[in-house]
Amino acid sequence: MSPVTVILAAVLLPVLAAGLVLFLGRWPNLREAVPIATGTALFAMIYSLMDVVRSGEVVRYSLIEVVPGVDLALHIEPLGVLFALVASFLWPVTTLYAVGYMRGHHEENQTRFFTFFAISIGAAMGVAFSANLFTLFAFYEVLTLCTFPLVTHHQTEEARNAGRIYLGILLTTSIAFQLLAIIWAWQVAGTVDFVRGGFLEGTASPLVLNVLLVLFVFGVGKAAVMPFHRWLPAAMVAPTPVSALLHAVAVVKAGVFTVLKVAVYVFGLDLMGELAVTPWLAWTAAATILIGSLVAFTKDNLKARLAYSTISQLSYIVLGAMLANAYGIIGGGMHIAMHAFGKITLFFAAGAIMVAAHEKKISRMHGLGRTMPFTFGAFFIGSLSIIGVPPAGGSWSKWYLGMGTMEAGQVGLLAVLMVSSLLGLVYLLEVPIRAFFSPPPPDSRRPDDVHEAPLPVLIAIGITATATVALFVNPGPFHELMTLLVTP
Amino acid sequence: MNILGHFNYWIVIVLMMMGFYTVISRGNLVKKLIGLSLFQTSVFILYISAGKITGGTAPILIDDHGEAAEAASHVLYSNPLPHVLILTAIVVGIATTALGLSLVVRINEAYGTVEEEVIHNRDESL
Amino acid sequence: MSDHLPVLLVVVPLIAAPIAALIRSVRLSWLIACGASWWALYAAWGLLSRVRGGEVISYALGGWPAPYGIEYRVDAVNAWVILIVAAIASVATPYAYQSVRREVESDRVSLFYSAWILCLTGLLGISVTGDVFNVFVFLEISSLSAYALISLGQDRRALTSAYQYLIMGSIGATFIVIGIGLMYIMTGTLNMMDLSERLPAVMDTRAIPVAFAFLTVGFSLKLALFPLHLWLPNAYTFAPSAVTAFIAATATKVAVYMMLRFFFTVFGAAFAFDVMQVDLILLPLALVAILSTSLVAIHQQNVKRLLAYSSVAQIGYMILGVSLASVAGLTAGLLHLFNHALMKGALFMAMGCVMYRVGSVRIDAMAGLGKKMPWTMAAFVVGGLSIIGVPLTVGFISKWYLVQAALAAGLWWVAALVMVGSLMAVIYIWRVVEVAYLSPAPDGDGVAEAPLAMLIPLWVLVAANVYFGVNAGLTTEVATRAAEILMGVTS
Amino acid sequence: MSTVIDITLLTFLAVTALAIIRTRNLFAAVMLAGIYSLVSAGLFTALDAVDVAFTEAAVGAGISTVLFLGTLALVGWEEEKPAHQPILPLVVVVLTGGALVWGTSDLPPFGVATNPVHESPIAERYIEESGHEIGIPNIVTSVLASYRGYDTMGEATVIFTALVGVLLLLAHGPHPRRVWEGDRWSTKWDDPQLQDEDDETLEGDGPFESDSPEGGSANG
Amino acid sequence: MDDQIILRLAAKTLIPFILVFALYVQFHGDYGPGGGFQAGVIFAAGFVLYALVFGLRRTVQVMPPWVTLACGAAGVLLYAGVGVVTMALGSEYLNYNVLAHDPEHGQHYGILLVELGVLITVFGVMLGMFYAFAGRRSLDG
Repeated sequence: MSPVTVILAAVLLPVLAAGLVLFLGRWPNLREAVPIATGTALFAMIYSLMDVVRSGEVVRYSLIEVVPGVDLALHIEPLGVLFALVASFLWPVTTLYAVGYMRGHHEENQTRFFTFFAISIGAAMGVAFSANLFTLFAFYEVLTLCTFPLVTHHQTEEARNAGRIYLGILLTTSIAFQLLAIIWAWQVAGTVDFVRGGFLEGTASPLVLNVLLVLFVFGVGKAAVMPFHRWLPAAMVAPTPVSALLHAVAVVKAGVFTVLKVAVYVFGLDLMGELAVTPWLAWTAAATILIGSLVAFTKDNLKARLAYSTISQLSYIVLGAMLANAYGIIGGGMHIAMHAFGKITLFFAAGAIMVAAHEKKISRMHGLGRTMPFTFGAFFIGSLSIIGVPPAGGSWSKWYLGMGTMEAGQVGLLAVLMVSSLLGLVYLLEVPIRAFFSPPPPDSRRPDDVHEAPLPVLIAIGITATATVALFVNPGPFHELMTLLVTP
Repeated sequence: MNILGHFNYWIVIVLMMMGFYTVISRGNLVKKLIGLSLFQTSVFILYISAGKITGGTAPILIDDHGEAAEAASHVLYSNPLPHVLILTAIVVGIATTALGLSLVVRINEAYGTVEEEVIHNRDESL
Repeated sequence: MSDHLPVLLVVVPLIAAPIAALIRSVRLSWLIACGASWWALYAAWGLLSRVRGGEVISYALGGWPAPYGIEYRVDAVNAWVILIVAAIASVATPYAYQSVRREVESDRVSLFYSAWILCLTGLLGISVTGDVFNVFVFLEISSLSAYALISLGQDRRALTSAYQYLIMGSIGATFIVIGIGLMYIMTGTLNMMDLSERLPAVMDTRAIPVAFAFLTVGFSLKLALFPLHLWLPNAYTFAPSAVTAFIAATATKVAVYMMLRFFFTVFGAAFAFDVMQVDLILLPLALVAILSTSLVAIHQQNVKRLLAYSSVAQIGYMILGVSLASVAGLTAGLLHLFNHALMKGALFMAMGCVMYRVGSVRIDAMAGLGKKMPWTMAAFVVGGLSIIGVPLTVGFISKWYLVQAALAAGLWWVAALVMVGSLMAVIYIWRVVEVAYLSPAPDGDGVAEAPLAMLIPLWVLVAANVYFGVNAGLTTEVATRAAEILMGVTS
Repeated sequence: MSTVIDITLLTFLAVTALAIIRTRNLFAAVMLAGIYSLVSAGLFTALDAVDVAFTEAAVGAGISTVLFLGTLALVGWEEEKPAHQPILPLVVVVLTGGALVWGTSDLPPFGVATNPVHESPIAERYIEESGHEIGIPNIVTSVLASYRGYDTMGEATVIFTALVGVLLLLAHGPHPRRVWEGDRWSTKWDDPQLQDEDDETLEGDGPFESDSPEGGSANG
Repeated sequence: MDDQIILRLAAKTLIPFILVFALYVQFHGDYGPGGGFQAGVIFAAGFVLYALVFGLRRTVQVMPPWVTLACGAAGVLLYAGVGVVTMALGSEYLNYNVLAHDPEHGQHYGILLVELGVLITVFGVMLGMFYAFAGRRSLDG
């Protein structure tokens, strides 16, 4: 299969799957088999792109010229392949999980759910393979809009308010800042095509370039850099599979992916390093890391705590980009993958607890570890990865990020990373520790028949937890891809 | 001379503005339309004034059409083009007035009044 | 026959209108209207494909060469506007059948279609002519028929809004006549090209700036430029649904065209922008229009009214492009002419479908329609996204060019304000979408999807919204060509 | 001499216009408007525009007055006293008028044969060539029906449009509304006091008759 | 009642003259002031006078409302039709030169026809409008 076919299929297959899901709505088993099969095939296809990346071959496919000089185009480069690999691997897994979760929870409108879920993955693939800023922006917006029905899935007043915040922040930042920045870049450079090493150097005054960088970083609302982070906790009203795949993986990673891509392919690391505003943005990210962790501390609702943890962790990647050196980029890129596997495990576990024990609050999870050892075990592994300690994959990305701060001579930032990890240690590990080592509260009205979540849920958790550990043993393709990205 | 040469235009402007004022200041829908036709009629005078040549005559060739061409060179005719334009404009004016009046009739049936303010209050209270 | 295309474009509908008035069969008069509008589309396409390369078609009516007779003159600019008008008409007319049957008494429908075709005739006539007084005559044909069509709305306020429109429209037309008169007195000619040659000699008189001012005010009234837009929201709100869709998508566009034609062809960009500095007025007005009427739109409870205010804001975008007085800005404005016609046409048609089934277009009446009328509301969502300017819709293309033109002029704050306007569009569109999809439907009102005869035209426009948003090659090419002609740039 | 006539007629027009503004008796206003038209027709004659004068007399003093009176018979004869003195319109009018006076101050003087309007080759051609190009003495008719015949066709279309509009509005008595009553259509007449956009209900899907036999045109 | 008779008698005598005058205005339009538009108005005025004296109902019997609309339409069609004919004869729209062997006669015919179109339209429209307004109260007058 030619590389072009693969990237086209990556975008189109999920959309076709969505159509099939809609069509097969009346037969739930068949309906849910579609995304699982599609996702698995997709992952295999994208994995085959590794060879293309290794060979350094330039693959670019223009679908259509929208306006003269700007086309809807896809291309293959290491960062995109990394993002696509993560998303395509986790899609079938999450679908498997969702089967158990949605049925266990007796959710309504499941067909609509799976349809938009699949379309969102297609959009994420489009983001991953987009060859220019316009294409990236288009898929970015499609992703925002397709996830709106998922966020508001329950159609309650709460969901409606969350939807407003979600759409409000994501569209506001993307239209007011990102789109403006894109058109501005086009205006000064005459192109929006991604070029390794960037295309903005020398096209405009430093002032304009500084402004552009700020517009890009804050314009990517999905990266959740404070103060544009409020949408992420709000989106947690969605069913847990959505929170797990989209708001821990696909959507948010599309955001930080955009930041990395802009750093590498629009500005270029050299230019980034010269701009006066870059360190300031790095410190903004650092502040988000710290504040996010601190807020996570105060949250008793497990999903909310994970959401703030995500905000904090996303800024690691933004920080990596703003360090403007190879280590930072490698660390940031790898953290896309590592955080994805770790965080999805955590969300899976949180959802499993909700399905099996109907508990959302951490303070009421005492003793649950005894009835749900598997779930809380996985939660423990996921936590390790987020904190960044062996034997979990997260330790690699954190290592590189630390190296990046040293390289940039920013010891202060290194300290921030350390403190944040310590905070993570406390707020994440509190959960399994309570579950395993505290006795159930005496006033517990917990039903007696609590046991592990449904089998599909457990299989999914097992896969992601195993992967998290495996990535420590061998960070494999992810490390390789990022190295390819930064070595010319 | 200059003052006299423009006096004509200026009175016409005063007339136009009186019509315009009636349209935008009066609350009675019929009165507005009267003002509108006043306004338009005055604009017609502006055009026709522009077509006039002092000492000229109506643009109707006075000889038999065989010798019309030679005759034309001896007689000073006023400019026929503004007349044609204004003939068209008059017709447009009456068309507008007629449509406006039929709207007024219908408004009166729907509201029982043709005073703008009363109509406004009635709809506000809905 | 193709030599006669410019005049046939107008005359065929003009002949169809009296025939439609005489025919007693509702369906037959509707068919005549369809035929007339489809013919116009065919002719418009024929004209556009001839002038795309830069050719100018001149047609001497009555065989009298310009400037002695009336000239029809078609270049890429008006061929573009004609295509917009004809395209919208040829979609809106099929749509009208069901909608009008529900909203207009059957014994008036023949006359209704006659007025409908007359309105089309007038709009086409304005666009195609090269004679300034002929503009006025056809302007009145389209205006009078528009007043009559609007007055047919079911609410009694349709009558008062038609009256208000009539008064303001007539004032505008009279201002235009005064402006034309002053120009005529100074030059002795009425032909646009002739005027453009003769005007420079008298540019430094006082009469020409005043003529310019009167024409500008007159056109601003007709195109509902803030703050002269007061007639528009009522007229669009209370007119029959099909009429709103047709007029909202065409009438103001033609008025914008007239303004462009006078500014750039008759007076010349140098006079309009360097001497008169009309951009100093238009730019702030356009920005205020965008922001203030978007704000007003956010607070509307009636969706047609909301969309009407949105129209005033969108007209602001077009005028903003014009006021930049550059090829890029004009391209943006001309693109938006077309794009806005597509999106507003679709949105108002969707509201017509809702009116047909639900009988109201208030926001609270939309509850649960996402499920009951999935196709209608999906069309509304796509149209709304287009208004917002989401990529892969036409609205995005407009915004892309407009922002780029503003940035090229060094007006980054204007670009930022355009974005703010988009964000306000998010709010007013999403208020409707939210109610339609997230509010529970009232039980058992038996509301079903609109009839196919309405859905198909609606979705044709929706598809056009997406198609020209993804493949804007043709539209940008023609708009750029037209902008170059207006600016006098040869490429 | 003709200047004196001009000035007199114009002054008379101004007085009439003032009276129209001042009076609140609409009948008087309509009559004065008719007089205004007649006087301006006289002025047109003095300005050599006999065709225009004829038309203005027939339309302004004739048809227009009849239509106004017909309307007044239906809507009442008195205008209400305005609640407050309108300041804004006055400002607008003064500004507009001021602009016009300023703009016309260097207009070519009235009646001079070397004005651009008269020097223009267009007017010259009409006057000098129409005799043998068209062959009829009345140049206005030549221009109206031939040189600018297309405008006149537009003009005929404009009044036809007006007729269509008037018939749409007035042809059938007070506005009836057709309401589906479960098994048949019935015609309801609007009560002017009770109508609200929100109350409008268009009941379900009734069987529309396809082409109503009585439908169609203007049999009033 | 008696003075009504006088009025009616006067009207009956007058109306034919009005109509003839209208025709004179129409056909004299080439030589002096007048033409289709003025003639149309006068023609309509004749019927308006009839309606004022004899009542709307009787007028409607003489000249039914649908005829007025038909006239309005027919006049426009006649005018536009002349243009179509000239076009069919291979010339520009409304170029009357081709209507006869030599241009001057062609112009004559053309102007005659289009003025007739204007007359018919204006007559129909003016009378139709009068009917519409006058009929608003009741057809019985």
